[in-house]
Amino acid sequence: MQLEFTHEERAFRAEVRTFIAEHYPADVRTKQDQGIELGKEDYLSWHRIVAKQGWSVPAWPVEYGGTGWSATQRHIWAEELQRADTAPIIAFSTNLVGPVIYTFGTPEQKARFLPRIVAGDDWWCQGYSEPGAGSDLAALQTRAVRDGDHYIVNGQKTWTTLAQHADWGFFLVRTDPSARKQAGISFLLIDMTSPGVTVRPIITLDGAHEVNEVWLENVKVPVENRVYEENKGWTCAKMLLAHERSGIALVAHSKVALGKLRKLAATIGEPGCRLADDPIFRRKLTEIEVELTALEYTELRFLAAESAGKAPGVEVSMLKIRGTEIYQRISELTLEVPGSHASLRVSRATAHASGHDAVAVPSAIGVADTYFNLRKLSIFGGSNEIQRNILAKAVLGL
Amino acid sequence: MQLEFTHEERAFRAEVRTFIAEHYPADVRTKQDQGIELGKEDYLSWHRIVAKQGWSVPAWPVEYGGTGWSATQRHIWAEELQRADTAPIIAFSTNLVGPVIYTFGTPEQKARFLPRIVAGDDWWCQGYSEPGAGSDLAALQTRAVRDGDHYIVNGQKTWTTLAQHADWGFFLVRTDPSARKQAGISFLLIDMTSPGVTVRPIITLDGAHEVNEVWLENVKVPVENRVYEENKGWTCAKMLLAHERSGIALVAHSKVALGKLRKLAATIGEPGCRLADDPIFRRKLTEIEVELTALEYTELRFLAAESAGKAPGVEVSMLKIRGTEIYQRISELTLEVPGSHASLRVSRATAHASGHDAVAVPSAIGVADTYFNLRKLSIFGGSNEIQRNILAKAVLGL
Amino acid sequence: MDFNFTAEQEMLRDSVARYFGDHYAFPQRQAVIRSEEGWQPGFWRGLADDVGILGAPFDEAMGGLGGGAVETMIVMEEIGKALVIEPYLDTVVIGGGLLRRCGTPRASELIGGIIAGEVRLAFAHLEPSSRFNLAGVTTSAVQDGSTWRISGLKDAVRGAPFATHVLVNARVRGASGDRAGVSAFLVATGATGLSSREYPTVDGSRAADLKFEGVSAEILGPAGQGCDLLEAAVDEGVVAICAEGVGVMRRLLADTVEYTRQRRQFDAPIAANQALQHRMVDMYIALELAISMTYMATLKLDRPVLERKRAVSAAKVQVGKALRFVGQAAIQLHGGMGMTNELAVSHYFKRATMIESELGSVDHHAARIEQCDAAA
Amino acid sequence: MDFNFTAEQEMLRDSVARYFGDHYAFPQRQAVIRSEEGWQPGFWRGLADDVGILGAPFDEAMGGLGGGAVETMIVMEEIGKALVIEPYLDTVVIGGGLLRRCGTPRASELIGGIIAGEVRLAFAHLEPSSRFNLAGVTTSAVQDGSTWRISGLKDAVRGAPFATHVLVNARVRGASGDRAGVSAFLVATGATGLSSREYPTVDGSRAADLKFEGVSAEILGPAGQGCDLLEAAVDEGVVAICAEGVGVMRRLLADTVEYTRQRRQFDAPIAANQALQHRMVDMYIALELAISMTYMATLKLDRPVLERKRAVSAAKVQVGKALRFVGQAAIQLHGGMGMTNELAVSHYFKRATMIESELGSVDHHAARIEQCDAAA
Repeated sequence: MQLEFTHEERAFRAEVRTFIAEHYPADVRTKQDQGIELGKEDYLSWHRIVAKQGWSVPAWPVEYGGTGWSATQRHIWAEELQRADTAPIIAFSTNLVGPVIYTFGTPEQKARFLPRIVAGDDWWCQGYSEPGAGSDLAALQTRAVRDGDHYIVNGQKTWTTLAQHADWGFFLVRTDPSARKQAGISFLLIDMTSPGVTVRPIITLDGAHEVNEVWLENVKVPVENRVYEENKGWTCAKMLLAHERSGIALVAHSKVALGKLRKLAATIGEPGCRLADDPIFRRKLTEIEVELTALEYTELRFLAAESAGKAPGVEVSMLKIRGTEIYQRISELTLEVPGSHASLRVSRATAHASGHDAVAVPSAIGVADTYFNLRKLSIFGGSNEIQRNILAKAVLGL
Repeated sequence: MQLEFTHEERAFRAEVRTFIAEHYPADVRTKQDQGIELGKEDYLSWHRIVAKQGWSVPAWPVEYGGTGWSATQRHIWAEELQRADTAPIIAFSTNLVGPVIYTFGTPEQKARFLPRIVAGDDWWCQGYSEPGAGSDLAALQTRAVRDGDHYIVNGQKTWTTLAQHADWGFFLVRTDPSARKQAGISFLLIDMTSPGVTVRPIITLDGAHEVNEVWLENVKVPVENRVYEENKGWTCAKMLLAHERSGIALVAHSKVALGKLRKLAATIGEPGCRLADDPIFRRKLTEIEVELTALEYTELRFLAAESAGKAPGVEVSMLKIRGTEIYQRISELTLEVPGSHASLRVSRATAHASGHDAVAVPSAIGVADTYFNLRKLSIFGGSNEIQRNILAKAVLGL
Repeated sequence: MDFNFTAEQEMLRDSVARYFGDHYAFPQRQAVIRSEEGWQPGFWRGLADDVGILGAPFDEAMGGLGGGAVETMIVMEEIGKALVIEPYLDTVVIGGGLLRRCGTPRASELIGGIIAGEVRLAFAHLEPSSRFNLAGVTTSAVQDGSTWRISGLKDAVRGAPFATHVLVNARVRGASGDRAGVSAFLVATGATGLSSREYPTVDGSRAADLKFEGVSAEILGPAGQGCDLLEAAVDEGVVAICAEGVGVMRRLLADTVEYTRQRRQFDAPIAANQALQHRMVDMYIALELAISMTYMATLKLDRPVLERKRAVSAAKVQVGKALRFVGQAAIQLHGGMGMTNELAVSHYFKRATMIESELGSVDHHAARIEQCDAAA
Repeated sequence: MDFNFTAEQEMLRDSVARYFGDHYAFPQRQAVIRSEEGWQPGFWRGLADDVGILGAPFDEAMGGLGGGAVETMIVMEEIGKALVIEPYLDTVVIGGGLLRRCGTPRASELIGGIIAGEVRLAFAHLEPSSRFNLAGVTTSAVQDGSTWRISGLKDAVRGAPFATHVLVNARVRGASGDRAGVSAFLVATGATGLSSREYPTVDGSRAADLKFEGVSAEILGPAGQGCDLLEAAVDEGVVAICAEGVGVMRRLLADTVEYTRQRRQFDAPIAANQALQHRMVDMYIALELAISMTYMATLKLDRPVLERKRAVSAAKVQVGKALRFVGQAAIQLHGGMGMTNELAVSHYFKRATMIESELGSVDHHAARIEQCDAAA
C-alpha cells in the first residue's frame, strides 16, 4: 500500500496542468469569470485545442484516437480539467456515442463519424429520455418504422442536454412495438438538421438553457445510420451505462467550490467577526471537507482496484451518490454566505447586464443560480434513488 | 386562538402536581435515584395510592371508575406524571385490557376484572407479538382449540413487557386456522399462574430485564375468559390501536432529560471551559430544544382539535415518530457528556453495587444504559418505519 | 388553550383565498413578473377595496379591521400559497407595525394611507456588511432644522420599485453595531438625493440598491432609540414570513403528492416507492411542526421581550429547516420536471429558499436564542 | 498509488482470522466476559506463540515481524470483527508505539516482553476532568533519586485488570493543560502505593480506577517533554481503533443484510422494503467511506506532524459518524431482536458506541482539525 502517485504519474499531472494553463482560451475564461453563458464555439475551440494535442478521447482504443493512458492517468486528466474549471469536453460525443460506434458500428460508420468526434467537428446530443419514461428508460415510445432504406421516426425526447448546439443525435427508438420493453429498441444516429427535427428549449429553474425537448415528426433516417442490429439497440444503451466514469465523483469540482467558499467566508463580515470565524459555520466547512476527503480516497481506492485489473462495477453508483450530495452541500453552504441579502441573489446574467456587480455584495451574485442548478445532479443521469436501488441489488444481493 | 391553558386547567395542574409531590412513595423515589431496578410492589404501591385518589383510570367511563376529565386534563395528568418521573401506572392494565373489557366484555367479566384493574390488585401483560410475527401481528400462530368449556392453548409469545410480574395476560390466539389472517383470531384472558404458562426473561442489550418470552403449553383457559365472539378477537385488538395516547409524544420525559443534560453539561470540564460553553455542543442543545418545542405545540394543537370534538387520528403516528426520535437524540447527546471516559460508562447497577459512584465521573454512570435502552422506542409499539407506512397511507392517501 | 380560528378568521381566510384564486392564478403571476412593471397596482387596490386586508392588523379607530397577529398569519399564509410578490410584509406588517407603535398623528395618517392602498413601504434595513444585524448601520442621519438628512447605501431593498416610501434604519450617533443611536426614518421614494438601481430577484420580485445623499427624511420615534422598536416590528415580520413559508410548503407538499401519484414509472405510480412515501411523510411532519411553531410564535408576539424573541427565533429556526428540507425534497421527487421553470413547484422552491434566510437565517436565529438564554 | 495488500499481508490477515475463528467464537467470548477473570491468558499466549502478532509492528532486530501501520490495521480490523477484548491496542499499538520511540535499552527489553506475551500494558491517561486532553494532567511525578514517585488519580483505565504494567502520563511541572511538563511513566501493577478499583465496562471488557500514592515509576523519555511522544503514539492508537471500528461495522452490515433477508413479515422478507434497502445502502456507503479514511490515515502516520494530525482526526471523524449511523441502523433493522443481549449484533453495537468516543469524539477531532488549520 502506498498513498502517493508514482513519479511518472506526478510528472504526467504536471504536464497536463501546464498544458491546460498554457492553452486554455483566454476569452472563454473571461466569459466564465463574468458569468456569461458559453456558446457552441467556446466549447469547441477548447475541444479542438485538446484534439490537436491528441487528448480529446483518452479512453478510446489507440487505433481510433485514444491515448493509451492508464486508468490513473485518465483520472488525473479528468481531475485537472475539473480543477481548472474548463468548459467540458462534450461527453455525449466522446464518452457515449463514440464508444458505441467503435464497438458496434460498421467500418463505414466508424470512418465517417469517429474522426469528426475526435476532432470536435461534430457535436452530439443524446435522445434517450422521454416525457413518459424518465428513469424507466425502456418504456420509451418514440417509433421508427422501416420504409425501404429509411426509417420514419416519430416521437418526443426530453432533457436533451445542449441539443441546441448539436449537429447529430443518437436516439433510442422503438422498432418493434410488439416486443417487451428492452427488446424491440434500435439505436439510430440522426442528423439534427433533418426535416422534422425541432429543438425546443427547456428553461430550468435557475433561468438557464441547458436542456431541451426534441420533437421528431416524420424524420427520415437512412438505415445505414442504425448502429448494430435492428431491435438490439438496448445492447448499445446498456454498454454506455458501464462506460468511462472518470470524474463522476466530482471531487475536483467540489474542491474548487470549497476553496472558493472558504475564501468568500473569510471576506464576509466586519474584520474580527468574519463568517469564517463563526465556530458553527467553520464546523460545517470542516465536516464537508472531511466528507470530501473520504470520497476522494474512496475514488482512488476504486481506481487502484481498476488499475489492478478489476473492472469498475456498481461502486460507481456510490461515487455518484456521494459526489452529487457533497457538491450540492457545498452550494448550500455557499448560499449561506450572503446572509440576509437574499434578494441580492441576483443571477450572474442580471448582475453582468446591469453592471450591478460593481455595487452589490459580490458574494451574493450567482450563488442562488448555482444552488438551484445543482439540484439537477441528484436527478439526472439516474436519480440518486435509482442509484440506491442499483446498489441494493448489486452490492447487498437484495 | 390562545396559548394559555384556562384558569381551571392551570388550577388542575397545580392540584395534580401537589398530589404527586405529596404522595409519591419516598422509598420508590430513593430506589430510582440510586438506579435500583423497581420491583412489582414499587409499581403497585404507587398505583394503589393513585387509585385511592380515584385517578388510576382517568380515560374510562365514569361508571367503571373513570374521572370524567377532559382530554386536556388527561394530557396534563400524563404530563405531570412524566415530569415527576414516577413509576408508570401499568398501561397494559389501564389503557389496554381495561377498555377492551368494558367495551366488549360480558357483565360478569366487567364485574370480575375491572374493579381489580382500577385498584391495582391485578397486573396485566399483553400476549400479542410472536417470534414469527412482530409488526405483522395478524401472522400469529398461537393455537387455541376448543375442548368442552375450555380452550387448550399452545404457542409462544415474545416481547412481553414485565410479564415476570403479571397476574393475568390478555392474548391473541388463533381459533380458526383455516381463516385468513385477521379472521379466526380470538381474545383470551389467561391466568398467568395456570399450569403450562412459562415466563422466560429476555435480557436487553443494556442488561435490563423488561421483556420476556411467554410459553404456553396445553394451557387450559375457561371459555368464559374469552372476550367478545370467537374468531372476532381482531375487533378488540384493533380498538386498542386507536385508544388513549396521552403522553405518547414523551414531551415531559424529554424535557426532564434535557434539563438534566443541561445541568450535566454545565458541570463537566474545568471552570471557564465547561461543555456547556462549547459553541458546537450548545448549538446541539439549542436545536433539540427547538425541535422539542415544535413537538410540544404540535401535541397541544392535536389536543385542542380533540377537545373541539375531532377524534384523534393517525396523527398520533407522527407524535410517536418525532417523540421517540427526540428522546433518543437527547440520550445521544447525554452520551457525549462523559467525553473519553467511555469505559467509565458503567451501568447504574454496577456503580451502585460497587460503591463506584463515589469516585467515578458521575456524568458517566448509566448514560450508556439509557442510550442503549431507548433504542427500543423506535422499534416497539409499531416501529417508526411502520408508523411512516401508516402515515403514508392515511395522511397522504398513498 | 385553543388553536381554532374564529368564524370571522375563517371568513377572512376564505375571502383572501377566493380573491387570490380569482386574481392571482399562476400563469397570470408569471406574466406579471416578466412584465415591465413587475407588479399589479390593480391587484393592490383590490386588497384595499375588495378584501380590505391592508387594514387587517390596525385598530378600527384608525380605519382598520381590528385584527391582530392571527389575522396577519392568515393573510401571509395565503400569500405564500399564491406566491404573491406585492409588498404586504413590508408595508402592512413591518411598516405598519412600526407606525402603530409610534402613536403620533403623522403615523396615524400614514396608516390611513396604507389601509387605503395609497402608501406602500419598502424596508431598507440592509447594508453591504450588516448581515443580519439591525444595528449594523453606518448610514447616517443628521438633524437639519425640522427635518433630517440621510446619507449612505442601503442594498437589497425588497419591493423598493413598488413603494411610495422607504423605511430606513439610520444612525444618529455611535458606531456600526451599537444598539444605541439607531432610529427609523421615512423617506419618499421621489426625494431629491435618492438614487436607485433596480433589479429582479431570483424569486420573481424586484429589489433595488438605494443611495442616499443628504436625502430629507422624517424621524419615527425618539432620536437614537429606535432599535427596540425596529426589533419588535421586525419580529412581527419574522413570524409573518414563517406563515408565508407555511403556505409555500403546503403547496410544495400537495404538488409533490399529486405529482408522484400521477407520474408512472416501471408500470406503477412513482408514489408506490416506499422510499418516496417515507420522504413525503417526513415532508408532512416537517410541515406540521412548522405550522405549530408559527402558531406558537404568533401567539407569543405580545409576551415580554426575551420570551418573544426566543419564541420568534425558535419558529424561524424550525420553519427555516423545514423550508430547506421540504423544498429540496419537492424538487427531487418531481424529478426532471422539478428542474423546469414551467411548473409552479420550482417557483415555490425558489421562494422557499429565499424565505429561509430573509430576516435571519437558521444559524442567526439559533444564536439569538442562545443570546436570550445568556441574558435570562 | 496502491491500496492493495501484499501477499504477506493477506497471509497475516488469514492467519489472524483463522486463529480468532478457532479460539474466539462468539459464545466462547460471552462465556469469558462473564467469567471471574474476564479475559483469556491462553488466547493471549497464542497471539504470541501461534500467530506471532504481538510483534507485528516491531523491527525484526527486536524480535518483531518488521511490519508497520498497515499490519496493525489488518490485525485491528480482525479484532473488531471478533470483538476481542484483550489489550492489543494498549499493549502493542499505543504502549509499543511509545516504547519504540524511546529507543533505550530498557524500552527494547520491554518490547521483547510484549512480543513474548509477558508484558501487557494498560494506558492510564484519563483523569476525572481531562476529557480528551492528553495535557489535562494533574497527576504528579516527583524525582526521588534514581526513580520517580507518582501521585494522583487515573480513572477509566481500560484493560488495567489484565495488565502487568501501567503507562501513566504524569506532570513533572506546570499546571493542568500545559503541554510542557508532561512525561510518560511506567508502573508495575503490583507496585506499593497503587490501589485499584476494578469494574466491567458496558462493552464486555474490564477497567479500573487507579489511585497512585507515591508509587515508584520509571520515566520514558526526557522529563517533561513527553507530550509530542504521547500524541504520536496515541495517533497510532486512533487509527488502529478506526480499523477496529471498520471490522465492527463489517459485521454490523453483514449481519443486518443477512437478518433482513431471512426475516419474513407480511409474506415477504423484510429486506423487500425499499426504505430498508436504502438504509442498508447508506450503511454500505458509510462503511466504504470509513474504510477509505482508515487506509488514508494509516498511510499518513509517518507524515509531518500537522499533516499526520489532520489525517488522523479526519479519519476518526468519519469513522465515528459511521459507527453511530451504522450501529443504530443495525439495531433498528433487527427490530426487537436487536434489543436482546442474545444476538451478537447488540454487542457489536455496544462496542461501536464505545469506539465512537474512545481516544476522542467526533467533535474533539473536528476541533483538532480546525486547530491544525489555524496553526498551518
